[in-house]
Amino acid sequence: MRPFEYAAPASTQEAVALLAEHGERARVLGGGTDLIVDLKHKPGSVAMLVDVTAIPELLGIEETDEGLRIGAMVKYGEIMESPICNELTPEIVAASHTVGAVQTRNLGTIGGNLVTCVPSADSAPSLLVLDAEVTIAGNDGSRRVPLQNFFVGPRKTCLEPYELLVDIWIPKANLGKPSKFLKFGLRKGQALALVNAAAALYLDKQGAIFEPRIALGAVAPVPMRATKAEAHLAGKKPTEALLHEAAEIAVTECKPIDDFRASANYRRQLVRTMTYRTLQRSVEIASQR
Amino acid sequence: MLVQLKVNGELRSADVPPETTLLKMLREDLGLTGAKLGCDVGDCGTCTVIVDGESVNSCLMLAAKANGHDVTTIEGLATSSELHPLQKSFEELGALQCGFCGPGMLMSAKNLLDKNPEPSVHEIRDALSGNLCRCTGYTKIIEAIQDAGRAMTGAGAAA
Amino acid sequence: MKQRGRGMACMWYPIGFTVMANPSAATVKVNTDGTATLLTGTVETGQGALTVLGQIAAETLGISTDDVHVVSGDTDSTPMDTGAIASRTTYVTGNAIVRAAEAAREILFESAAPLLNVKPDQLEARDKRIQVLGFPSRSISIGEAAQHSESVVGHPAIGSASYNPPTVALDPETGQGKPFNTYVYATQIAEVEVDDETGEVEILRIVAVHDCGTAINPMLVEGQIQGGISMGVGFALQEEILFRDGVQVNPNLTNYILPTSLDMPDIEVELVDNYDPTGPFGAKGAGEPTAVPTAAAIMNAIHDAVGVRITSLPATAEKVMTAIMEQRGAQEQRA
Amino acid sequence: MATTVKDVKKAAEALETNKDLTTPAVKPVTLPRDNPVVYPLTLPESEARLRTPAVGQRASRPDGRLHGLGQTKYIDDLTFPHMIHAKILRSEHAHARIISIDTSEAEAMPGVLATLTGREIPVNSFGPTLQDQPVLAAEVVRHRGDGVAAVAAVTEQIAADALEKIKVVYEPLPAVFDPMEALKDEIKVHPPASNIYASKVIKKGDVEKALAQSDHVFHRVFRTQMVEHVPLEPHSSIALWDGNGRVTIYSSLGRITLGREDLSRTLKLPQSKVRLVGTIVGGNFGGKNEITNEPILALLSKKTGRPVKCTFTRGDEFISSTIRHPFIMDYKTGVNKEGKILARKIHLVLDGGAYCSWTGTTIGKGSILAPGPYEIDNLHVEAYAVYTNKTTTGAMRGFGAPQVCFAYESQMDDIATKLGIDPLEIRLRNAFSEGSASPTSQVLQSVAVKESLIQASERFGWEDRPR
Repeated sequence: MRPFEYAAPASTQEAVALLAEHGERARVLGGGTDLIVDLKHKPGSVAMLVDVTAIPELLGIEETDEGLRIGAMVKYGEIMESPICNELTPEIVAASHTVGAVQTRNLGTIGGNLVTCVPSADSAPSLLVLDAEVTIAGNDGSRRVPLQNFFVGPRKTCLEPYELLVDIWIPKANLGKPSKFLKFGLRKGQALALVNAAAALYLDKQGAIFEPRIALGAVAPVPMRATKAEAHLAGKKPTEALLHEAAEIAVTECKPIDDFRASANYRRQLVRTMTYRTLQRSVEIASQR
Repeated sequence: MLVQLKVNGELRSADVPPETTLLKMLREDLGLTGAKLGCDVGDCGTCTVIVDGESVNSCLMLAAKANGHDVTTIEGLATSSELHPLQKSFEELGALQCGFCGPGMLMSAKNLLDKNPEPSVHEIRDALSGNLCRCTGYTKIIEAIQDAGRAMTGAGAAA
Repeated sequence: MKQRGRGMACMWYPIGFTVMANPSAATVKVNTDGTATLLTGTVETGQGALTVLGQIAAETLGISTDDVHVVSGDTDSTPMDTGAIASRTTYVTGNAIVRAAEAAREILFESAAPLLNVKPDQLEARDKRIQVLGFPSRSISIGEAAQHSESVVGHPAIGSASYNPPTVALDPETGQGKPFNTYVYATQIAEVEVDDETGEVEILRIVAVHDCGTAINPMLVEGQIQGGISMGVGFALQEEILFRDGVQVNPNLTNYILPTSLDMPDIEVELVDNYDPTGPFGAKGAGEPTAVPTAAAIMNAIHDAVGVRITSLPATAEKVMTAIMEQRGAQEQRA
Repeated sequence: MATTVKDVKKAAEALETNKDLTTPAVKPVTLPRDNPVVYPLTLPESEARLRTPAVGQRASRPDGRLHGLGQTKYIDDLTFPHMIHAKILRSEHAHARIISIDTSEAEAMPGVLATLTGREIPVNSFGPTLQDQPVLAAEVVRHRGDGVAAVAAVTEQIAADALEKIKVVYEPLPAVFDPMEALKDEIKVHPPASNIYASKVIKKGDVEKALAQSDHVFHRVFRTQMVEHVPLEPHSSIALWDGNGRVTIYSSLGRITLGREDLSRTLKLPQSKVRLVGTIVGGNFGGKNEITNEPILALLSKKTGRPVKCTFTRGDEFISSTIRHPFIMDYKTGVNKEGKILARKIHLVLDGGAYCSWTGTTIGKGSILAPGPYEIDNLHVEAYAVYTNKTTTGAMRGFGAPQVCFAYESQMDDIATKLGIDPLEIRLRNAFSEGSASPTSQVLQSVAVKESLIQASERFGWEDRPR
């Protein structure tokens, strides 16, 4: 790697100040599983790395009156071993388990994955279906943004250059919401997703679906919600036919690309299968309640 | 910058540029060549070491990030009186062939057994999925980890 | 839905180069402590070749594996060897070692014969001693014999030999001839599960039965087979270097997909009981053939599971899914 | 490891208490750069290694313990005093004429000690059968993996940076990537020679007649892909040129005797002036059976008077080392009603990539093995290897056998399915027995194909499923 400077600020304020001072030549260093690789491949553009992994405000998993808070610098390995997450958001745990391998999960952070903002970000769909929000800290304090609006384009979030992702919130109402996450890659271990899919829904007393959510990864410029498919489900009894219809609608909503990993057509087939399967499993969980 | 680590129980330090990875520092500055460079981007696992009880890809971790932390490498797996049960089982059962994946593989295996002394075959496969091996098909490696696990829990091992 | 299927494939594979000379030489020195040093120009490339070669030298001299120290991999000090290629090391280098060790042993017999009051051809090397055939209590240790050869007879127990498999050149018009001296054979059977809505193939189990002649070291042969199968699995389902205008698109381990521990099935290995009189103690070889029939067995299992014939490798999930959809299309047209 | 607020506080406290460790007031003494591997001095003995007779023992490998201790030394683990590092610049084109190479700016960089181009190599060609491959391309690049210049510098990073300062002017030439296109010889990779650089024919009996007399004829085309060996250890070598004009090279090569011949030839040195040392190779599979950068390092060492090391990046490993030949395999097989194979006509095209490498052995084994382990009286195998402007294909575990086995065994099941014969049965009806004649009419001995079929079927439980 080409030379750069390294700083490990102790607080969010310090970090934000460093970012503001160094402008575009500074980069935030989280687990480094993406950034260090980038620096090895495309050296030279970065003069300062601001390591935020030890900032206390960015750490920790906790349940509050508001909901579940996951610090941006919480590692996947920590999520997998967190009793709170295993109990309240098992599909975020499941999604974390599909990221890389043990060694990368012990380095990589959930916030880093969101900030990198690749379409295939494994953590995104399971968070999107639980209506996750993120806290962003900047020079003038912090703001809260729905995760859906956080993603702007491929490798582009709504973060300003001097801003920092602090934590991720799952609203209290969605803790324990019946949900399912599935990832499809080119192999079982250490796979990049060809398609990620997650669903979450409740069944009301009459057995009708309410608050259905479907999120898809790697099939659009950013991780996306299949809102038309969701609307098709709302208020209806979850018959097999209905779930298949929703899956077909999701296929029309996604915008996959052809690349060397898979064709757009095949990705659409995966969206069809995986949307159905995540919905079907979510319904199954909901009806067992 | 001065980076100080506790490596295999001993305090070691080196003056390295900030862009130095932990792997480079271990191999070039501390003379610990057990961890290998296989892909340099965290895909192959040959650089696996344990930092504060968690296995990591040392090629993706800046040495600066490890400053002040506990690092265990393959060179610290045995004691001066005994091989680690994993080392025994790997040797006796012929688990490694070319051996290049070995140091990383053993550190991942140690990380697993430290947390889960009696893993199932699936749990072993899951724990090793970040360590590529091109020689063995993983079969004997998995057998050796089970064998070592049995030895460590006192259930008796073949090796 | 997941559909199960099974498929078999058998194969044959030669040892050594196609007609082209591929000799190996070896030197065996017997030491006065009863051990031996083997000099070989091959290099250990992971298979455990040096262990096997040491076992071959040990067997010839009647000593244990641990008694042979193998020196390899230095052109200044080791004899020529065509190298770790073409599954030839056990057979070709092994045959050279048998001959070299026999030559060293002959020197020991010559020195020991007068001490034991017999002719050299009445002696055998066994259990670390030179002993009279059929009369094992009359013996001296190999170390003593080596000492005697060296300091009394003046003929150190050092043997050298080389071996090149005999072949007959192929007729340029018809290709008829004897390109190799021997071949190995094997069958592998795979059981798979194919997801007919994604095309994903999961290999549940592979049974591999291989002939390698005598297994000089069965544990190492098993390792070769298990490893060869993992390459076969990659070849079958995952691996492919992709190009765009002559540029590799996936020259890294992120995008060049090879099997991880989670992608490998349980492998059951058995060896065929066989003996090749032309090989060292009946041995042939085991390196490459282990990777040969795996892909074919898996493709046949996919066909058995979902009825599609994959004609180009690798059988990625997308390729399998496409074939399944084409088949459904064709069936609907017929209906 | 679940983190809670309490844990965060604890972590913060730990950080506090660790302050001494993270920012030491006095620079502590660094221990000497030795290799402090911890290992017991009294070692357990392995019983199988002590037993006689030695053959048949499950003896453990003597290097097994060293692997487990991290004590095995691969080439990249070796260093020598004053050792420097080399990097190789690769072609920007799949096919182009090199007009000029300007290394002056790279040479002027601080830390750069020498550069090397193909013109400086005494005999700039190598290859196990055809010497058609340059060590560093001097006139024409034929694929993207061709090296065009090398740099030796005090660190790998400086060497890598220096590569960017080398100015190469190319005149792009039309390139051919598809082997079937290449067969037409419209774009030539090694003009004036034909792209077809190796071929093989195996003929036995009368194929056309036997096909005409067959009850069923099966025809299919099979294809295989390019595959990389992926040894976990990338190629690595170190060269030390000494004052006696003798060069010692430590290399991850799997065949040192012939490697020395190649080095002696390319460097124009007597073999006695070349010493090649191999330690354990960290995975070979056929990919480390040819010299790659060894002559370059030798010459850079000669120029600089220092030991020079080069370890391939994973990218180098993919684009500049050899890979497995893709095959296009046209199989026509005639059988009678009982499923006995009467004739097989096979046409193989091997995508050879830019250079010959181990194609000779691959086309030989591929053609001979192509009919499968079956008694077939009427055979016609024809195989052609063609150059394309892609990565060089060479030796890889099986030399064409995995490719043709995929074809012949897939077709075997096609036949079984069509005739309603069990896959095991159809193989047993056709397989070699002791004394069978091979496709080249060799009388086979020590044959065990039927035995392996039966034993595998028993182990698998093949007969358990009703047909």
